[in-house]
Amino acid sequence: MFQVPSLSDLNVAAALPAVVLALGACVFLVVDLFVPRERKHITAWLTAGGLSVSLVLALLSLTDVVTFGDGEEAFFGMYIADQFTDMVNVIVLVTSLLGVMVAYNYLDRTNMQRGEYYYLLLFTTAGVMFMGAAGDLVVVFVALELLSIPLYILTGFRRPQEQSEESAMKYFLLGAFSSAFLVYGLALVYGATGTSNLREIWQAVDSMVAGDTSAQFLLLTGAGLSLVGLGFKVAAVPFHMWTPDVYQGAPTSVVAYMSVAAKVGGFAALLRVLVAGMPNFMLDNGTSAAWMDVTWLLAAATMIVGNFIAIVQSDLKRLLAYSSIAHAGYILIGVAAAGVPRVADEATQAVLIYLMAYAFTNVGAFSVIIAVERDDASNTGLSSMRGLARTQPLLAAAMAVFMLSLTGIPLTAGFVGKWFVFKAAIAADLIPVAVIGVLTSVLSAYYYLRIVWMMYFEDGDGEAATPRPLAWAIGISAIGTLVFGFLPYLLSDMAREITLAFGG
Amino acid sequence: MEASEVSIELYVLLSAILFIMGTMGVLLRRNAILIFMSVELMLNAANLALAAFARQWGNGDGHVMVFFVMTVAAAEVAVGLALIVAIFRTKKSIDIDDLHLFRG
Amino acid sequence: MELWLFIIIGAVAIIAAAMMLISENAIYSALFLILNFACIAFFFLMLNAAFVAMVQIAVYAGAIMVLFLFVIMLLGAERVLPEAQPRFRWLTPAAIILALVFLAVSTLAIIKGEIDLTRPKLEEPMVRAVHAVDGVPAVDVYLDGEQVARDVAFGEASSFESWATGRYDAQIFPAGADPEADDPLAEYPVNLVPGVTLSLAAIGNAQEPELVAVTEDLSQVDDKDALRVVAINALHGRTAIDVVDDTDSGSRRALVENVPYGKASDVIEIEEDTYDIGVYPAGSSRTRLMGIEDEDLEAGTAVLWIFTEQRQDDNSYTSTIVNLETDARPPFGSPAHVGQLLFSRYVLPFELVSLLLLVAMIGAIVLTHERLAPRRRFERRLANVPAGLEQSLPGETGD
Amino acid sequence: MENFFDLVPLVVFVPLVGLLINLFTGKHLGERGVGIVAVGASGIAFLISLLLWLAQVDTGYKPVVVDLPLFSDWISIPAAGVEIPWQFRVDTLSVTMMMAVTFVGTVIHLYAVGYMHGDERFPRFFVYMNLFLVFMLILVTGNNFLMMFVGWEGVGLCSYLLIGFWFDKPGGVGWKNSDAARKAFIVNRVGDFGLVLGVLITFWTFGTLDFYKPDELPMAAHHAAEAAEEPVFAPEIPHEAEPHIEGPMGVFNQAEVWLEEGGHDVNFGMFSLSFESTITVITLLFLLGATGKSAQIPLFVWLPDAMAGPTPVSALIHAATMVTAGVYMMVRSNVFYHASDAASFVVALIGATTAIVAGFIAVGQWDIKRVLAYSTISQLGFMVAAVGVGAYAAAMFHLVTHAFFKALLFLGSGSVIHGMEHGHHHVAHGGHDHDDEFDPQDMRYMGGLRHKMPRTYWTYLFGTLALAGIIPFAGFWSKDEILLDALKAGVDDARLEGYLAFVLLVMAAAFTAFYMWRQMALVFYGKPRHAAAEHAEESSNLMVYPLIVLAFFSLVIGVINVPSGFPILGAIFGEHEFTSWLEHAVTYAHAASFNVLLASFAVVLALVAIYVARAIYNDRALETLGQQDPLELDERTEGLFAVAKAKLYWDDAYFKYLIFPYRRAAYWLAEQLDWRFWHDYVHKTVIQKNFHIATEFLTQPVDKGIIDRGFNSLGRLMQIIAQRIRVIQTGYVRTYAWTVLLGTLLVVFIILFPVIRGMLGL
Repeated sequence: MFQVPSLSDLNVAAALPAVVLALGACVFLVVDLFVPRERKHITAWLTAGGLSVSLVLALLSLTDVVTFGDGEEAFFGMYIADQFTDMVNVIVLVTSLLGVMVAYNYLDRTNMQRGEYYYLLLFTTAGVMFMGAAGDLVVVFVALELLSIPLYILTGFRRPQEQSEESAMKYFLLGAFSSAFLVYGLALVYGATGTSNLREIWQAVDSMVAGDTSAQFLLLTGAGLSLVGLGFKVAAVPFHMWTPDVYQGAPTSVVAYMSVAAKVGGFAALLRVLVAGMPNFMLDNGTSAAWMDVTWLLAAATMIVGNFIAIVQSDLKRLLAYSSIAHAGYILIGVAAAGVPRVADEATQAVLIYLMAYAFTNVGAFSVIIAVERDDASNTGLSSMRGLARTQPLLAAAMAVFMLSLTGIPLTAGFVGKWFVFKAAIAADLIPVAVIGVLTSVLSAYYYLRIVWMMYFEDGDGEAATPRPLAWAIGISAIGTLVFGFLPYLLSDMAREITLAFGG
Repeated sequence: MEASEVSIELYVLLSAILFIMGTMGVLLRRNAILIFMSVELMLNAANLALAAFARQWGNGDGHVMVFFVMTVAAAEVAVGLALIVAIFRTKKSIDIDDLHLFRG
Repeated sequence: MELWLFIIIGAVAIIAAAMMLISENAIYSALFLILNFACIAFFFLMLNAAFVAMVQIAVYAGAIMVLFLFVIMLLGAERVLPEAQPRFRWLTPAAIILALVFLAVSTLAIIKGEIDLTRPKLEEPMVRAVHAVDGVPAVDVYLDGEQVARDVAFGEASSFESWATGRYDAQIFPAGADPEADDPLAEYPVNLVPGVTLSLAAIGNAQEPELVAVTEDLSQVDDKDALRVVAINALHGRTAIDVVDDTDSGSRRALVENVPYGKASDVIEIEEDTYDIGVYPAGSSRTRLMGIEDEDLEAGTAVLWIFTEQRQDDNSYTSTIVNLETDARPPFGSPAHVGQLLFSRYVLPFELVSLLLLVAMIGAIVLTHERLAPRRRFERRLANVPAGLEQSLPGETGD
Repeated sequence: MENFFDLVPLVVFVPLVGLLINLFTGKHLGERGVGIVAVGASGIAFLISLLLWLAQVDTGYKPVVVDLPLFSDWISIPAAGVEIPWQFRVDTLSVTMMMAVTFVGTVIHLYAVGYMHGDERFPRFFVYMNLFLVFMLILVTGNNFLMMFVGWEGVGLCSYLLIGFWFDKPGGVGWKNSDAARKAFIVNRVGDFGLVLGVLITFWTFGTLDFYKPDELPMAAHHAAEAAEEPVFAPEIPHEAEPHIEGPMGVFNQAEVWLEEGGHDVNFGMFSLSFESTITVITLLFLLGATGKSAQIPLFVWLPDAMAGPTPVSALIHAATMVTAGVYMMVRSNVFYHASDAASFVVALIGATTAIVAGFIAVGQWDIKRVLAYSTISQLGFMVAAVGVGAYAAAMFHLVTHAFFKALLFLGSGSVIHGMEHGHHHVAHGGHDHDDEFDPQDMRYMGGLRHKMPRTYWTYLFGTLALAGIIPFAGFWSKDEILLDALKAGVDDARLEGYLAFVLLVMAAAFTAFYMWRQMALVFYGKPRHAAAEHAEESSNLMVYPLIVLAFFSLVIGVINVPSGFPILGAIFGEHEFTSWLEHAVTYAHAASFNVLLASFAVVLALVAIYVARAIYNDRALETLGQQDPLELDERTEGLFAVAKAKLYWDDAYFKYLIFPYRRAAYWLAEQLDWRFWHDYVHKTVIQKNFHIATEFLTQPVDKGIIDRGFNSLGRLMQIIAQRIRVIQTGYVRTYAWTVLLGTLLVVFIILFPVIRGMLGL
């Protein structure tokens, strides 16, 4: 008789942090029904609690203090509980926790304090976590949707404000469009290899490369289309067009979260599919994976376009949107570098280090925007930064740190991330891209430092409000940015064990 | 499972044609609902390819993937239509060319 | 015939899609899309994807498209008025060119992909372990040092595991033994080829256990009332046996004949019914060695009988039948097939999808839920506020 | 923490970026912005040095060679076997230098923001300062002599630019300034010539210029272990370090091997020298370089004149960092110096003589900065002498402590000068007669500033005590170490230079205490002797806080190397921490144990000298002080003082025997040719104008805004490009979808391209 597998067959314990979070979201959803409208901060606290529990579990697992479950594979190889997963979990949970903190007062004062906000955030987070742990294309796809759909909703959360709704609509239509490409890509990969399991794909690719080359067309096209679908999520040029509009229109607390979380998810899945699934996919006995060239071309385009258009922006949120596009480019360098098998591990670690650094910095930067934003979503122009150093010295200092970190000035986390990524790129002989990266980050100083300049050298009102949770979030982000900048080995040690390669 | 008269290639080709027609719909129509329906067409095309490949490889994974794609599509439809309704209430229009508050 | 069908339905699907694209009226578009979906459902059927076809009709064409229609009607948004000045003149030709190029590239990919058309790939071999050795409490079974099953008690079988093709040495150990260090109880070389389904049966007695590999056939029987049976002779006396259908003592029918010790019979198909089964020494119908009475054999299963003996407390042997019944593998593409996959391998995405639907529900509520009017409690309090304070109270901002 | 080592190029690049920012945008940033960028760059460099230090501690002090990505073979002529990679060396020695340079540099940068306030060429100054840091750090981080030489020349250039920074000051001062700059440049050329020659011979001899190859450890660990009296100080270098020597070696290990084997000859084409003699030649040539850069006899004449530059420059370049480059270079080459007794002798002699001579001259100076300049020369003499007697660790130790307290003293003097100028300004505007004679640096116009500038006074006092070598100030520890090592070299190894150095240095130490207290008395005690001193005011906080920081370190930095056997402090701070730290990079670093007798002797001597100074420059003497020193009035010391005042006639001798004959010859020739040509053209145009043209050329882009304009138009260009690109962001979903499709097509096409190409047979 067919039997439903038991929990131990599934090895559920290995996926504990993600499972705890997903279950927590469902429980809070029910609890929230009984929380009166004006006391939704209870839900916020619950959410933060759930995230903390999950974060602690993930950290325990990352530091190998506790090993959950039995072996690395759970749910019949659908979920891979390795160090990579742990690190992705930690990054996204930290982001999420910060996201809850920045939302706490923001929702109150913009009159959108609703319980749904928080558990949608939890569902997104769960989506990212499952993406990072995906051992199967199906999980990649479903988790991607679990990441995206709550984000579509959250983007339109500030209803019936027109900007918010419009950006939600754009995000949704383009998101659905690109995920159709992803589905088609996955279908082609399946068609080429006969399986959706990443490990089996890897094996199939091995024999495919060794044997005849006919299925390569399907696999190549499939990989390309998957790259499109995931490239959309991480806002890589030319799939980036939604980003500025959505970031500008969406509630800032959502942007603070999604600018990082969506990237983490997208890159985690990209690494899983490309680096774990088909690192061995080389044409004509080449030395690098077939998808490497296109990836670094995308990276170069992304860095150039993102940084250039950011120069002429006058809205902070829009500027940071282009900045986040540019950063997607830097991270893509790491992904491209992973196409050379001998640097695959190094590059993977570099990507994660970058994401970790980026998480603190970018959430921090958006938190500062939340602080200066008025209740009617105005005052997010660049000019709102004028004179901030005089009226809000601490806030301005934090913003300066974030801007320096985004530029990649040494002793900030941003530099550490760039350093590792460029190092991996050089190791992978991607020197032109590394050079483009360095040049564009010099270029980026132009607009990041303009903000610092405005805060410190120009006169203005510099109004801002930092209620406690927001102040905490900004403080944590700033400290994180600096600590990782000063002690880069904290990051490199965390990432040292990470490998995506399937053994043998 | 006996060999079929129609080759799998043909199915995949058909699915590619339908997929591209869906793409065209997204590019060319201005009605948000129609764009959305075009996306559904694209997903269906992908499903057809999946089913064809499942047949080709003789395993059920493809069918399961089709199932998931359909379910996800259903979820997307729920959210998407809700969004369309919401935006219609504010703007009284579902012409996506009317959505251009942001640019540049 | 099939090809013609494909061409006709395919043409209909393409035309329906095209009509959907060019219809001015959104309702027509939706209806054409339904037609297209129906065509695709038909293709699913042609591709042996019965379940998916069913869902396609019920969920997609039925539920989802109805929802579309409903929203279109609700909003009265059948048509978007054409612009006086088309904004993107260049878009139409540019998009068509792009699409054609894309089509060309993907056609190339598909054709050059040389999808192997004639030979559906065979599934991976499967193995399971069966314990029929008297006197050994429980066993672990390994293939070349990799564990197939653990702690299989007497008379039980492990579940089937997929295994990579290749030649292996199957070994059984007492439960908990270390395959590196300890000596196996018995060994048997097996060759796993694609499509094969093997049961590794441990037979014999505690002193000299043996391993036997039995090829089973779990695929669906063509006759829907039939099932498949295999028998293994593991009788202590080591005589060859016949297995006889004793149901009607008048017309006894030998099911399998002359199975030597330690061997399995061929796979036979029998009708679904209630049987009495007797085991006799080969060629003889006098001494009934053992038997099972009133055995219900269900269609769509695969049955494995191992005829063995068990030592009693008083050192005598009793004949025993290890009777294992497995569901035949559901036919490709059937609801059962997909269902089994969903609840085993794909249980995680399945759960995720359920979360996703939950999220979609919440989303629909959040996005369409009208804001409540300012709460009454608040208003009541307003009424009690001293006049001067009234302005300073924050009203509900009508954003 | 190994990853940290990869950060070392940043130590150089961060100041470089800082200077580029100031170069390009200095005009717009304003003083505040320029200051933040410059101080920030230097501060970040310091923090990175700190990280490198942490990493060194964490990885067990293993020397590491870091390749500069992309630049790793900057000079590579494979055919000729020339391959000089641009590699950075992180070992305890270079990290020590990095930390000292960047920390003192940061503090001085900060001070300079206050000091240079209101200067019309404020950004240019900080461009130079950061440029100096860049070259100084290249000098100390290089893993080969060529990089060291690049840094060496670079700091020379910066020194030249900064000494003449105020080349356009009115009243002939500017002329003097550019003259001083030229003097420094020319005198240094002589030294550099020696260094270049030494480096060339090194390359000829060894075929490489690398100190050590990557993964190569300083070899003679066992030498060090033998040399150390107590095995406690044996470096913890693992034993496999020794047989590690395979393949090409760096110059130092190669030298060790050849010295061990003996009998090697170096063929110079026409003649050949034994390897040992070659080493002596090399070391002597290096010494010539060091006498130039580190202002030793006979080339020290440029340093006092270099005080024409702004005071922060004097503090950073001409006291704390650049002038110690010669010492660093010799300590880096300790393997060579250890091998050559002859060179060591010369080194010790030159160092000790310089110490006493400069100390003597310092007594007779009236200019507050000149006193300090001669004091610097004298202290550098201590360090060089320490190298000569083989006390490499002690030399480095004194280098570090000296960097702190001499920087402090210079900055303090700057603060005094600032205060005096302020007072003078006040007086001049207060209706008093403008006093053309007045010189804010002349100590005769000062006096009684203790009450006017209390914070400067206290910090200056700290610096004085540290320099005088009073326990527990930093100078005590390092000076004591040098004296002890000199004596030990004399007694234990029976080396003549040990005794000589000891005697001369002790005398020099007494002079030090004397002239420093003379200075204290003249500047801070007594009553104001000029209206300017009366109206002097304490400097701004931006200037005073760095003083306090440096004063703190002048007090405590000595504890990094408490001698063994020293009560209490040894137990608290560990004994010879600094020496054992250096031992991982400096093969022949060793430490001597504490000698109560010697230490007390030195301290008592210093105290006596201070007492004598106090007695001579008591309040009464100060009150009646005119244009003459009490020593000048006393007939017993009159002659000596005159000699000191005349700088031992050293400059005169130079003038008389070197420059004058040269000029005579030139004049003669010129007169023969064309008197006008010489005077008008050569002198005015060639020399004076050249200097102006040179600095104008270097800085015009900044001052005239040429770079700025270029940068602006670049910015505009980028904006125009950006405006063009942003058009694609139409705001319409359909065009977005179109780009997605276009992108998809591109991605698929690119990813398929290799296969398609293969298919089409391209």
